[in-house]
Amino acid sequence: MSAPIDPAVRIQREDFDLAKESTALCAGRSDVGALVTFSGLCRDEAGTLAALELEHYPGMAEAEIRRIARQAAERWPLNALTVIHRYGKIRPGENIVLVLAASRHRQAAFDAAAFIMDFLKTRAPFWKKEHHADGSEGGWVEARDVDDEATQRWHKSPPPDR
Amino acid sequence: MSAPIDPAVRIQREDFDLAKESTALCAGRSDVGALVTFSGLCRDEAGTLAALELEHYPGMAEAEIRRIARQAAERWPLNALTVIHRYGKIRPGENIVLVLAASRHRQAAFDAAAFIMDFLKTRAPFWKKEHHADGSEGGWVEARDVDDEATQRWHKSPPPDR
Amino acid sequence: MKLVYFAWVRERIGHAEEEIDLPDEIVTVADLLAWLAGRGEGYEIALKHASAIRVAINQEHVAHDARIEGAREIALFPPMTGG
Amino acid sequence: MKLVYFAWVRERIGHAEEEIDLPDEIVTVADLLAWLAGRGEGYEIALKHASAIRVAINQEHVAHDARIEGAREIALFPPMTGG
Repeated sequence: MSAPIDPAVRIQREDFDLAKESTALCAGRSDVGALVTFSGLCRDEAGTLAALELEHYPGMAEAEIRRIARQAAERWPLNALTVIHRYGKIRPGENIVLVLAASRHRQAAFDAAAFIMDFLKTRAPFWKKEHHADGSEGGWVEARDVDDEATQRWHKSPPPDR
Repeated sequence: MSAPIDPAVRIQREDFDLAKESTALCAGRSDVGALVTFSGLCRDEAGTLAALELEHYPGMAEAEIRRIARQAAERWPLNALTVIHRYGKIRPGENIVLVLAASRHRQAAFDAAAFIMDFLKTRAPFWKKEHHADGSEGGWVEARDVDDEATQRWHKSPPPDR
Repeated sequence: MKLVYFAWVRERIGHAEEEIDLPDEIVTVADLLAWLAGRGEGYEIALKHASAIRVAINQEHVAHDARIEGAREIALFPPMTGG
Repeated sequence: MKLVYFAWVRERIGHAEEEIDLPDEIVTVADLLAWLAGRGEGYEIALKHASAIRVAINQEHVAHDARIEGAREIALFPPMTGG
């Protein structure tokens, strides 16, 4: 197996574009057999949510996501890997996070993207505050136990490299 | 849980556009929290491959992929689901197949997309013939045991609905 | 009854489809494969390893022990390699 | 030493960061949390459920039994909710 690739990680206020990122990821190469993308979007919660305010820890946010992405690149044979996470005010329907994982084989691409999202949810220093549609300030979104459990599965048994 | 959504399935010779499909999938809705896309591309096999010729069984190809997609829509709570599969001559770097799965939650979107790809590989009536870069005709691509094994995992234990 | 062939099954048999009247004793898919293999060299080569042949009746996958009664279209093809 | 706070820890403490000289007996993260909780009502409320507080030293996650010796920047924050 060749050396792990160097993931691209960006923390930014502005929106990103799935098409542009996937085109950039695959540009000029034809060894990619599988590209998995994950977009996390802001839901409107049945119309009750006006916006999410995403606070982050500058510096550590990028460092931690880079650590997670590098672990994925060491664990699965990837051709390319990009992770982008936004901060600031994000409205329903807008993008929050994007992961692109390219590999020769589909299972590596699926697993790497899912692994990154599981660890990003529980380890990347971002916090969401809700702004309600009725103008009232919502509270801070609480962490979900199910997200902690999701990270646990990657410790149990490494999936076979298919 | 609401009724399963009706998947969009297309079998076509022409290329497709990830950006256009994902925009169409999420247009006018803000209940999607997670969008997973899978693109299967033609690899150049270290420069030895000139093209793949994809033969398909017209009628059954669409019917079978629709059956697989409907199973996914019944098994996971999806907001939207699109599957597109090309046939004809496809060159390295070009798209072969696209799956888009949108859900409120990421695990449902990941699982539905992976499920569809696993079953599509082993049940959708498509066959690949290789054309070599040196002008010689390659053989028919052989089915891989690992793909059969991949479909088995979905029979064992249904993943928890997260 | 219409028979359709794909990929190397089609290439070895030499044509993509045909209309065939089956003898009454052909009841299952396995019967059909054995009978077809006796129709000539192309068929024999195509269907030599019968267990490798996948079969669809009326555009749905079936096992080799499936009955072919009521079939309008039977397709024979190798294991699939799409995706 | 620089302390930084995020999300509701920041809101309850009332500011985002501060420079603090720690007494010598503060050895671990747990010591620091207990000591900070005694610095006033905002700190007390913010750090009441100490086990819920996540901590990073020099921008890396650490457990509460980690030693803080050598820390340039210690961050306190709630469980993360990004992604």
